[in-house]
Amino acid sequence: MTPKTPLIKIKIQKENFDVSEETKVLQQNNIGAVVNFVGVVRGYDEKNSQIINSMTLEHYPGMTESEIEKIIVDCYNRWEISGVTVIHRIGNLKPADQIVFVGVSSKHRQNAFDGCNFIMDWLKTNAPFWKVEENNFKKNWVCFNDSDKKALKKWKK
Amino acid sequence: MTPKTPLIKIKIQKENFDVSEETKVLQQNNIGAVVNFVGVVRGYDEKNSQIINSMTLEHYPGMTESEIEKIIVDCYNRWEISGVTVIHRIGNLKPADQIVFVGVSSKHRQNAFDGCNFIMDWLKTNAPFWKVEENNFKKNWVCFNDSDKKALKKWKK
Amino acid sequence: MIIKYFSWIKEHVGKSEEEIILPNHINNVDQLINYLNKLDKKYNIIFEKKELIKIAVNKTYSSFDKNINNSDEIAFFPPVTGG
Amino acid sequence: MIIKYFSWIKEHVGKSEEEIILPNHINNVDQLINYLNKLDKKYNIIFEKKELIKIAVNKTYSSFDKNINNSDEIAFFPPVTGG
Repeated sequence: MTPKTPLIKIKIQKENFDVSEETKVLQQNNIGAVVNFVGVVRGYDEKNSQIINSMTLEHYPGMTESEIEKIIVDCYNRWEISGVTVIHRIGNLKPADQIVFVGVSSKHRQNAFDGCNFIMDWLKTNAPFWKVEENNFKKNWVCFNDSDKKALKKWKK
Repeated sequence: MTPKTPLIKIKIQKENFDVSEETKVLQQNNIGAVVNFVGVVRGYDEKNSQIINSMTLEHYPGMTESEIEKIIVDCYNRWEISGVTVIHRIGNLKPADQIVFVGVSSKHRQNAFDGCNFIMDWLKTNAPFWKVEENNFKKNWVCFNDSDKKALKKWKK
Repeated sequence: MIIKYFSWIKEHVGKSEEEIILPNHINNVDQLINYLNKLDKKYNIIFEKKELIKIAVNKTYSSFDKNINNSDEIAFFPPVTGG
Repeated sequence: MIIKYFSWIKEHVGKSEEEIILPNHINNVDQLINYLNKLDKKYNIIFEKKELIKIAVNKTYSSFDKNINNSDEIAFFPPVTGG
Protein backbone atom coordinates (compact mmCIF):
# COMPACT_ATOMS: atom_id res chain seq x y z
CA MET A 1 0.00 0.00 0.00
CA THR A 2 3.03 2.29 0.07
CA PRO A 3 2.76 4.70 -2.83
CA LYS A 4 5.46 4.40 -5.47
CA THR A 5 5.85 8.16 -5.56
CA PRO A 6 6.74 9.08 -2.02
CA LEU A 7 5.78 12.36 -0.43
CA ILE A 8 8.87 14.56 -0.24
CA LYS A 9 8.80 18.07 1.18
CA ILE A 10 11.92 20.21 1.60
CA LYS A 11 11.66 23.79 2.88
CA ILE A 12 14.36 26.28 3.83
CA GLN A 13 12.56 29.18 5.45
CA LYS A 14 12.74 32.02 7.96
CA GLU A 15 9.26 31.26 9.30
CA ASN A 16 8.51 28.89 12.14
CA PHE A 17 6.78 25.55 11.45
CA ASP A 18 3.87 23.79 13.11
CA VAL A 19 4.68 20.23 14.18
CA SER A 20 1.00 19.19 14.15
CA GLU A 21 0.49 20.44 10.61
CA GLU A 22 3.62 18.69 9.39
CA THR A 23 2.61 15.47 11.11
CA LYS A 24 -0.75 15.62 9.31
CA VAL A 25 0.99 15.98 5.94
CA LEU A 26 3.00 12.83 6.72
CA GLN A 27 -0.16 10.94 7.72
CA GLN A 28 -1.80 11.56 4.35
CA ASN A 29 -1.46 7.97 3.19
CA ASN A 30 -3.07 6.54 6.35
CA ILE A 31 0.33 5.25 7.19
CA GLY A 32 0.78 3.68 10.61
CA ALA A 33 3.86 5.40 12.00
CA VAL A 34 5.30 8.91 11.95
CA VAL A 35 8.59 9.80 13.64
CA ASN A 36 9.46 13.49 14.00
CA PHE A 37 12.68 15.12 15.08
CA VAL A 38 12.44 18.73 16.28
CA GLY A 39 15.62 20.67 17.01
CA VAL A 40 15.46 23.65 19.34
CA VAL A 41 17.90 26.56 19.83
CA ARG A 42 19.70 26.21 23.16
CA GLY A 43 20.24 29.18 25.44
CA TYR A 44 23.66 28.11 26.65
CA ASP A 45 26.87 27.03 24.98
CA GLU A 46 28.15 24.33 27.32
CA LYS A 47 31.47 23.85 25.54
CA ASN A 48 32.46 27.49 26.00
CA SER A 49 30.29 28.17 29.09
CA GLN A 50 28.56 31.10 27.49
CA ILE A 51 25.05 32.39 27.35
CA ILE A 52 23.58 32.61 23.86
CA ASN A 53 21.26 35.54 23.18
CA SER A 54 20.51 34.61 19.60
CA MET A 55 21.92 32.82 16.62
CA THR A 56 21.92 33.48 12.89
CA LEU A 57 21.83 30.75 10.31
CA GLU A 58 23.02 31.13 6.77
CA HIS A 59 23.01 28.53 4.02
CA TYR A 60 23.99 27.95 0.40
CA PRO A 61 20.76 28.31 -1.61
CA GLY A 62 20.40 25.63 -4.23
CA MET A 63 23.09 23.38 -2.81
CA THR A 64 21.19 22.98 0.47
CA GLU A 65 18.07 21.69 -1.23
CA SER A 66 19.97 19.34 -3.54
CA GLU A 67 22.06 17.90 -0.70
CA ILE A 68 18.94 17.27 1.39
CA GLU A 69 17.28 15.62 -1.59
CA LYS A 70 20.26 13.29 -2.02
CA ILE A 71 20.00 12.29 1.64
CA ILE A 72 16.27 11.59 1.29
CA VAL A 73 16.77 9.49 -1.86
CA ASP A 74 19.42 7.49 -0.02
CA CYS A 75 16.95 7.03 2.84
CA TYR A 76 14.28 5.72 0.43
CA ASN A 77 16.79 3.25 -0.98
CA ARG A 78 17.55 1.86 2.46
CA TRP A 79 14.11 1.60 4.07
CA GLU A 80 10.50 1.21 3.02
CA ILE A 81 9.14 4.62 3.90
CA SER A 82 6.24 6.58 2.49
CA GLY A 83 6.91 10.23 3.26
CA VAL A 84 9.69 12.57 4.32
CA THR A 85 9.55 16.23 5.32
CA VAL A 86 12.62 18.34 6.07
CA ILE A 87 12.18 21.96 7.19
CA HIS A 88 15.21 24.00 8.19
CA ARG A 89 14.98 27.57 9.38
CA ILE A 90 17.47 30.30 8.48
CA GLY A 91 18.00 33.86 9.70
CA ASN A 92 17.97 35.06 13.28
CA LEU A 93 16.66 32.70 15.96
CA LYS A 94 16.34 32.97 19.72
CA PRO A 95 16.81 30.33 22.42
CA ALA A 96 13.83 27.92 22.55
CA ASP A 97 12.97 28.65 18.91
CA GLN A 98 12.43 25.62 16.73
CA ILE A 99 15.22 25.30 14.18
CA VAL A 100 14.77 22.04 12.27
CA PHE A 101 12.01 19.51 11.59
CA VAL A 102 12.60 16.06 10.10
CA GLY A 103 9.56 13.80 9.80
CA VAL A 104 9.38 10.31 8.31
CA SER A 105 6.29 8.15 7.84
CA SER A 106 6.24 4.41 7.25
CA LYS A 107 4.07 1.34 7.69
CA HIS A 108 6.77 -0.01 10.00
CA ARG A 109 7.76 2.06 12.98
CA GLN A 110 11.39 0.93 12.99
CA ASN A 111 11.81 2.18 9.41
CA ALA A 112 10.38 5.54 10.44
CA PHE A 113 12.79 5.72 13.41
CA ASP A 114 15.82 4.68 11.35
CA GLY A 115 14.95 6.94 8.42
CA CYS A 116 14.50 10.00 10.63
CA ASN A 117 17.69 9.28 12.58
CA PHE A 118 19.63 8.73 9.35
CA ILE A 119 18.41 11.97 7.78
CA MET A 120 19.28 13.98 10.90
CA ASP A 121 22.81 12.57 11.03
CA TRP A 122 23.48 13.34 7.38
CA LEU A 123 21.81 16.73 7.58
CA LYS A 124 24.19 17.67 10.41
CA THR A 125 27.27 16.75 8.37
CA ASN A 126 26.29 17.46 4.74
CA ALA A 127 23.66 20.18 4.45
CA PRO A 128 25.42 23.53 3.92
CA PHE A 129 24.20 25.55 6.90
CA TRP A 130 26.38 27.64 9.21
CA LYS A 131 25.47 29.04 12.61
CA VAL A 132 26.84 32.10 14.32
CA GLU A 133 25.94 32.49 18.01
CA GLU A 134 25.62 35.97 19.45
CA ASN A 135 25.65 37.40 22.95
CA ASN A 136 26.22 40.92 24.27
CA PHE A 137 29.98 40.64 23.96
CA LYS A 138 30.76 38.81 20.75
CA LYS A 139 29.69 36.62 17.93
CA ASN A 140 31.03 33.15 17.49
CA TRP A 141 30.82 30.93 14.42
CA VAL A 142 29.83 27.48 15.62
CA CYS A 143 32.48 24.85 14.92
CA PHE A 144 31.90 21.49 13.39
CA ASN A 145 31.04 18.94 16.06
CA ASP A 146 33.17 15.82 15.93
CA SER A 147 30.43 13.68 17.50
CA ASP A 148 28.27 14.42 14.46
CA LYS A 149 30.89 12.83 12.23
CA LYS A 150 31.07 9.80 14.52
CA ALA A 151 27.28 9.47 14.40
CA LEU A 152 27.51 8.58 10.72
CA LYS A 153 29.37 5.37 11.46
CA LYS A 154 26.19 3.55 12.38
CA TRP A 155 24.92 3.86 8.80
CA LYS A 156 27.93 2.22 7.15
CA LYS A 157 26.60 -0.68 5.15
CA MET B 1 21.84 21.41 32.62
CA THR B 2 19.49 18.40 32.58
CA PRO B 3 17.09 18.75 35.48
CA LYS B 4 17.33 16.07 38.15
CA THR B 5 13.57 15.72 38.23
CA PRO B 6 12.61 14.85 34.68
CA LEU B 7 9.36 15.88 33.11
CA ILE B 8 7.08 12.85 32.91
CA LYS B 9 3.57 13.00 31.51
CA ILE B 10 1.35 9.93 31.08
CA LYS B 11 -2.21 10.27 29.79
CA ILE B 12 -4.76 7.62 28.85
CA GLN B 13 -7.62 9.49 27.22
CA LYS B 14 -10.45 9.37 24.69
CA GLU B 15 -9.61 12.83 23.35
CA ASN B 16 -7.22 13.51 20.52
CA PHE B 17 -3.85 15.16 21.21
CA ASP B 18 -2.03 18.04 19.56
CA VAL B 19 1.51 17.15 18.50
CA SER B 20 2.65 20.79 18.51
CA GLU B 21 1.41 21.34 22.05
CA GLU B 22 3.08 18.18 23.28
CA THR B 23 6.33 19.11 21.56
CA LYS B 24 6.25 22.47 23.35
CA VAL B 25 5.84 20.75 26.72
CA LEU B 26 8.94 18.67 25.95
CA GLN B 27 10.91 21.78 24.94
CA GLN B 28 10.32 23.46 28.31
CA ASN B 29 13.90 23.03 29.46
CA ASN B 30 15.36 24.61 26.31
CA ILE B 31 16.60 21.18 25.48
CA GLY B 32 18.16 20.69 22.05
CA ALA B 33 16.35 17.64 20.68
CA VAL B 34 12.81 16.29 20.73
CA VAL B 35 11.85 13.00 19.04
CA ASN B 36 8.15 12.22 18.67
CA PHE B 37 6.44 9.04 17.59
CA VAL B 38 2.84 9.35 16.41
CA GLY B 39 0.83 6.22 15.68
CA VAL B 40 -2.13 6.43 13.32
CA VAL B 41 -5.10 4.06 12.83
CA ARG B 42 -4.78 2.25 9.50
CA GLY B 43 -7.76 1.78 7.23
CA TYR B 44 -6.76 -1.66 6.01
CA ASP B 45 -5.74 -4.88 7.70
CA GLU B 46 -3.07 -6.24 5.37
CA LYS B 47 -2.66 -9.55 7.17
CA ASN B 48 -6.32 -10.46 6.70
CA SER B 49 -6.95 -8.30 3.60
CA GLN B 50 -9.85 -6.50 5.19
CA ILE B 51 -11.06 -2.95 5.33
CA ILE B 52 -11.25 -1.48 8.81
CA ASN B 53 -14.12 0.92 9.47
CA SER B 54 -13.19 1.64 13.05
CA MET B 55 -11.43 0.20 16.04
CA THR B 56 -12.10 0.21 19.75
CA LEU B 57 -9.37 0.25 22.35
CA GLU B 58 -9.78 -0.93 25.89
CA HIS B 59 -7.19 -0.98 28.64
CA TYR B 60 -6.62 -1.96 32.26
CA PRO B 61 -6.92 1.28 34.26
CA GLY B 62 -4.25 1.57 36.89
CA MET B 63 -2.06 -1.16 35.47
CA THR B 64 -1.60 0.72 32.20
CA GLU B 65 -0.25 3.81 33.90
CA SER B 66 2.04 1.86 36.22
CA GLU B 67 3.45 -0.26 33.37
CA ILE B 68 4.15 2.85 31.28
CA GLU B 69 5.83 4.47 34.27
CA LYS B 70 8.09 1.45 34.70
CA ILE B 71 9.11 1.68 31.04
CA ILE B 72 9.88 5.39 31.39
CA VAL B 73 11.97 4.85 34.54
CA ASP B 74 13.92 2.14 32.70
CA CYS B 75 14.43 4.59 29.84
CA TYR B 76 15.80 7.24 32.24
CA ASN B 77 18.21 4.68 33.67
CA ARG B 78 19.59 3.90 30.22
CA TRP B 79 19.93 7.32 28.61
CA GLU B 80 20.41 10.92 29.66
CA ILE B 81 17.03 12.36 28.78
CA SER B 82 15.12 15.30 30.18
CA GLY B 83 11.47 14.70 29.41
CA VAL B 84 9.05 11.97 28.35
CA THR B 85 5.40 12.19 27.37
CA VAL B 86 3.21 9.18 26.60
CA ILE B 87 -0.39 9.70 25.49
CA HIS B 88 -2.50 6.71 24.48
CA ARG B 89 -6.05 7.02 23.29
CA ILE B 90 -8.85 4.60 24.19
CA GLY B 91 -12.40 4.14 22.95
CA ASN B 92 -13.60 4.18 19.37
CA LEU B 93 -11.21 5.45 16.70
CA LYS B 94 -11.46 5.78 12.93
CA PRO B 95 -8.82 5.25 10.23
CA ALA B 96 -6.35 8.16 10.12
CA ASP B 97 -7.07 9.03 13.76
CA GLN B 98 -4.03 9.52 15.94
CA ILE B 99 -3.78 6.73 18.48
CA VAL B 100 -0.51 7.11 20.40
CA PHE B 101 2.08 9.80 21.09
CA VAL B 102 5.50 9.13 22.58
CA GLY B 103 7.83 12.12 22.88
CA VAL B 104 11.32 12.22 24.38
CA SER B 105 13.56 15.27 24.84
CA SER B 106 17.30 15.25 25.42
CA LYS B 107 20.42 17.34 24.99
CA HIS B 108 21.70 14.62 22.68
CA ARG B 109 19.63 13.66 19.69
CA GLN B 110 20.68 10.00 19.70
CA ASN B 111 19.42 9.63 23.27
CA ALA B 112 16.08 11.12 22.24
CA PHE B 113 15.85 8.71 19.28
CA ASP B 114 16.82 5.67 21.34
CA GLY B 115 14.58 6.60 24.27
CA CYS B 116 11.53 7.11 22.04
CA ASN B 117 12.17 3.90 20.09
CA PHE B 118 12.68 1.95 23.34
CA ILE B 119 9.46 3.24 24.91
CA MET B 120 7.44 2.41 21.77
CA ASP B 121 8.78 -1.16 21.65
CA TRP B 122 7.98 -1.79 25.30
CA LEU B 123 4.62 -0.04 25.10
CA LYS B 124 3.65 -2.41 22.28
CA THR B 125 4.49 -5.50 24.32
CA ASN B 126 3.81 -4.50 27.93
CA ALA B 127 1.15 -1.81 28.23
CA PRO B 128 -2.24 -3.49 28.75
CA PHE B 129 -4.24 -2.25 25.76
CA TRP B 130 -6.37 -4.37 23.46
CA LYS B 131 -7.74 -3.45 20.05
CA VAL B 132 -10.83 -4.73 18.33
CA GLU B 133 -11.18 -3.84 14.65
CA GLU B 134 -14.65 -3.43 13.21
CA ASN B 135 -16.09 -3.46 9.70
CA ASN B 136 -19.63 -3.95 8.38
CA PHE B 137 -19.42 -7.71 8.70
CA LYS B 138 -17.62 -8.52 11.90
CA LYS B 139 -15.39 -7.49 14.74
CA ASN B 140 -11.96 -8.92 15.17
CA TRP B 141 -9.74 -8.76 18.25
CA VAL B 142 -6.27 -7.85 17.04
CA CYS B 143 -3.71 -10.54 17.76
CA PHE B 144 -0.33 -10.03 19.29
CA ASN B 145 2.23 -9.23 16.62
CA ASP B 146 5.31 -11.42 16.75
CA SER B 147 7.51 -8.74 15.19
CA ASP B 148 6.81 -6.56 18.23
CA LYS B 149 8.35 -9.21 20.47
CA LYS B 150 11.37 -9.46 18.18
CA ALA B 151 11.77 -5.68 18.30
CA LEU B 152 12.64 -5.93 21.99
CA LYS B 153 15.83 -7.86 21.26
CA LYS B 154 17.71 -4.73 20.33
CA TRP B 155 17.42 -3.44 23.90
CA LYS B 156 18.99 -6.46 25.58
CA LYS B 157 21.93 -5.18 27.58
CA MET C 1 -11.08 -11.67 45.43
CA ILE C 2 -11.77 -9.56 42.35
CA ILE C 3 -11.07 -11.21 39.00
CA LYS C 4 -10.89 -9.05 35.88
CA TYR C 5 -11.08 -10.14 32.23
CA PHE C 6 -10.13 -8.24 29.11
CA SER C 7 -10.48 -8.47 25.33
CA TRP C 8 -11.87 -11.76 23.94
CA ILE C 9 -11.47 -13.41 27.34
CA LYS C 10 -13.96 -10.93 28.77
CA GLU C 11 -16.39 -11.86 25.98
CA HIS C 12 -16.03 -15.59 26.67
CA VAL C 13 -16.63 -15.16 30.39
CA GLY C 14 -19.47 -12.77 29.66
CA LYS C 15 -18.33 -10.15 32.13
CA SER C 16 -15.40 -7.84 32.69
CA GLU C 17 -15.15 -8.46 36.41
CA GLU C 18 -16.40 -10.80 39.10
CA GLU C 19 -15.88 -11.22 42.80
CA ILE C 20 -15.31 -14.62 44.37
CA ILE C 21 -14.45 -15.85 47.83
CA LEU C 22 -11.13 -17.60 47.43
CA PRO C 23 -11.26 -21.03 49.13
CA ASN C 24 -8.59 -21.48 51.76
CA HIS C 25 -6.81 -24.33 50.00
CA ILE C 26 -6.07 -22.19 46.93
CA ASN C 27 -2.68 -20.57 47.21
CA ASN C 28 -1.51 -19.64 43.73
CA VAL C 29 -2.77 -18.65 40.26
CA ASP C 30 -2.51 -22.18 38.87
CA GLN C 31 -4.75 -23.50 41.62
CA LEU C 32 -7.23 -20.66 40.99
CA ILE C 33 -7.42 -21.63 37.31
CA ASN C 34 -8.12 -25.27 38.23
CA TYR C 35 -10.80 -24.12 40.64
CA LEU C 36 -12.50 -21.92 38.01
CA ASN C 37 -12.29 -24.72 35.41
CA LYS C 38 -14.26 -27.00 37.73
CA LEU C 39 -16.71 -24.25 38.69
CA ASP C 40 -18.05 -23.63 35.17
CA LYS C 41 -17.10 -24.99 31.77
CA LYS C 42 -17.15 -21.47 30.26
CA TYR C 43 -13.69 -21.05 31.74
CA ASN C 44 -12.29 -24.12 29.98
CA ILE C 45 -11.87 -22.51 26.58
CA ILE C 46 -9.97 -19.64 28.13
CA PHE C 47 -7.55 -21.71 30.13
CA GLU C 48 -7.21 -24.51 27.58
CA LYS C 49 -4.06 -22.97 26.18
CA LYS C 50 -2.55 -21.32 29.21
CA GLU C 51 0.49 -20.15 27.24
CA LEU C 52 -1.79 -17.68 25.41
CA ILE C 53 -2.94 -16.07 28.65
CA LYS C 54 -1.27 -13.25 30.55
CA ILE C 55 -1.83 -12.78 34.27
CA ALA C 56 -1.63 -9.75 36.48
CA VAL C 57 -1.81 -9.87 40.27
CA ASN C 58 -2.53 -6.48 41.79
CA LYS C 59 -1.88 -4.85 38.41
CA THR C 60 1.59 -6.36 37.99
CA TYR C 61 2.51 -9.08 35.49
CA SER C 62 2.78 -12.39 37.35
CA SER C 63 3.51 -16.04 36.71
CA PHE C 64 1.20 -19.04 37.18
CA ASP C 65 2.94 -20.04 40.41
CA LYS C 66 2.47 -16.61 42.00
CA ASN C 67 1.05 -16.87 45.51
CA ILE C 68 -2.30 -15.16 45.97
CA ASN C 69 -4.82 -14.52 48.70
CA ASN C 70 -8.41 -13.34 48.90
CA SER C 71 -7.52 -9.64 49.05
CA ASP C 72 -5.66 -9.71 45.72
CA GLU C 73 -6.97 -8.47 42.39
CA ILE C 74 -6.31 -10.97 39.60
CA ALA C 75 -6.59 -10.24 35.89
CA PHE C 76 -6.59 -12.61 32.92
CA PHE C 77 -6.00 -11.24 29.44
CA PRO C 78 -4.52 -12.08 26.04
CA PRO C 79 -1.20 -10.59 24.91
CA VAL C 80 -1.51 -6.83 24.65
CA THR C 81 -1.96 -4.98 21.34
CA GLY C 82 -1.63 -1.27 22.06
CA GLY C 83 0.41 1.41 20.37
CA MET D 1 33.81 32.20 -12.76
CA ILE D 2 31.72 32.92 -9.67
CA ILE D 3 33.35 32.20 -6.32
CA LYS D 4 31.18 32.06 -3.20
CA TYR D 5 32.28 32.24 0.43
CA PHE D 6 30.33 31.32 3.55
CA SER D 7 30.57 31.67 7.33
CA TRP D 8 33.89 33.00 8.73
CA ILE D 9 35.54 32.56 5.32
CA LYS D 10 33.13 35.12 3.91
CA GLU D 11 34.10 37.53 6.69
CA HIS D 12 37.81 37.09 5.99
CA VAL D 13 37.42 37.69 2.27
CA GLY D 14 35.11 40.60 3.01
CA LYS D 15 32.44 39.50 0.53
CA SER D 16 30.07 36.62 -0.02
CA GLU D 17 30.68 36.34 -3.75
CA GLU D 18 33.07 37.56 -6.43
CA GLU D 19 33.49 37.02 -10.14
CA ILE D 20 36.88 36.38 -11.70
CA ILE D 21 38.10 35.49 -15.15
CA LEU D 22 39.76 32.12 -14.75
CA PRO D 23 43.21 32.18 -16.45
CA ASN D 24 43.63 29.48 -19.08
CA HIS D 25 46.43 27.67 -17.29
CA ILE D 26 44.27 26.97 -14.23
CA ASN D 27 42.56 23.62 -14.51
CA ASN D 28 41.60 22.48 -11.03
CA VAL D 29 40.64 23.76 -7.57
CA ASP D 30 44.15 23.43 -6.17
CA GLN D 31 45.51 25.63 -8.93
CA LEU D 32 42.74 28.16 -8.31
CA ILE D 33 43.70 28.34 -4.63
CA ASN D 34 47.37 28.97 -5.54
CA TYR D 35 46.26 31.66 -7.95
CA LEU D 36 44.11 33.40 -5.33
CA ASN D 37 46.89 33.14 -2.73
CA LYS D 38 49.23 35.07 -5.05
CA LEU D 39 46.52 37.57 -5.99
CA ASP D 40 45.91 38.92 -2.51
CA LYS D 41 47.23 37.95 0.89
CA LYS D 42 43.72 38.08 2.40
CA TYR D 43 43.23 34.62 0.94
CA ASN D 44 46.28 33.17 2.68
CA ILE D 45 44.66 32.79 6.10
CA ILE D 46 41.74 30.95 4.53
CA PHE D 47 43.75 28.47 2.54
CA GLU D 48 46.55 28.10 5.09
CA LYS D 49 44.92 24.98 6.50
CA LYS D 50 43.26 23.49 3.48
CA GLU D 51 42.02 20.49 5.46
CA LEU D 52 39.61 22.82 7.28
CA ILE D 53 38.02 23.98 4.03
CA LYS D 54 35.15 22.38 2.13
CA ILE D 55 34.72 22.93 -1.59
CA ALA D 56 31.66 22.78 -3.80
CA VAL D 57 31.82 22.95 -7.58
CA ASN D 58 28.44 23.74 -9.10
CA LYS D 59 26.78 23.13 -5.73
CA THR D 60 28.22 19.63 -5.31
CA TYR D 61 30.93 18.66 -2.81
CA SER D 62 34.23 18.33 -4.66
CA SER D 63 37.87 17.53 -4.02
CA PHE D 64 40.92 19.79 -4.49
CA ASP D 65 41.89 18.01 -7.71
CA LYS D 66 38.48 18.56 -9.30
CA ASN D 67 38.78 19.98 -12.83
CA ILE D 68 37.14 23.36 -13.29
CA ASN D 69 36.55 25.88 -16.01
CA ASN D 70 35.46 29.50 -16.23
CA SER D 71 31.73 28.68 -16.37
CA ASP D 72 31.75 26.82 -13.05
CA GLU D 73 30.52 28.15 -9.71
CA ILE D 74 33.02 27.44 -6.92
CA ALA D 75 32.27 27.74 -3.21
CA PHE D 76 34.66 27.68 -0.26
CA PHE D 77 33.25 27.15 3.23
CA PRO D 78 34.05 25.64 6.63
CA PRO D 79 32.49 22.35 7.76
CA VAL D 80 28.74 22.74 8.03
CA THR D 81 26.90 23.22 11.33
CA GLY D 82 23.18 22.98 10.62
CA GLY D 83 20.46 20.98 12.30
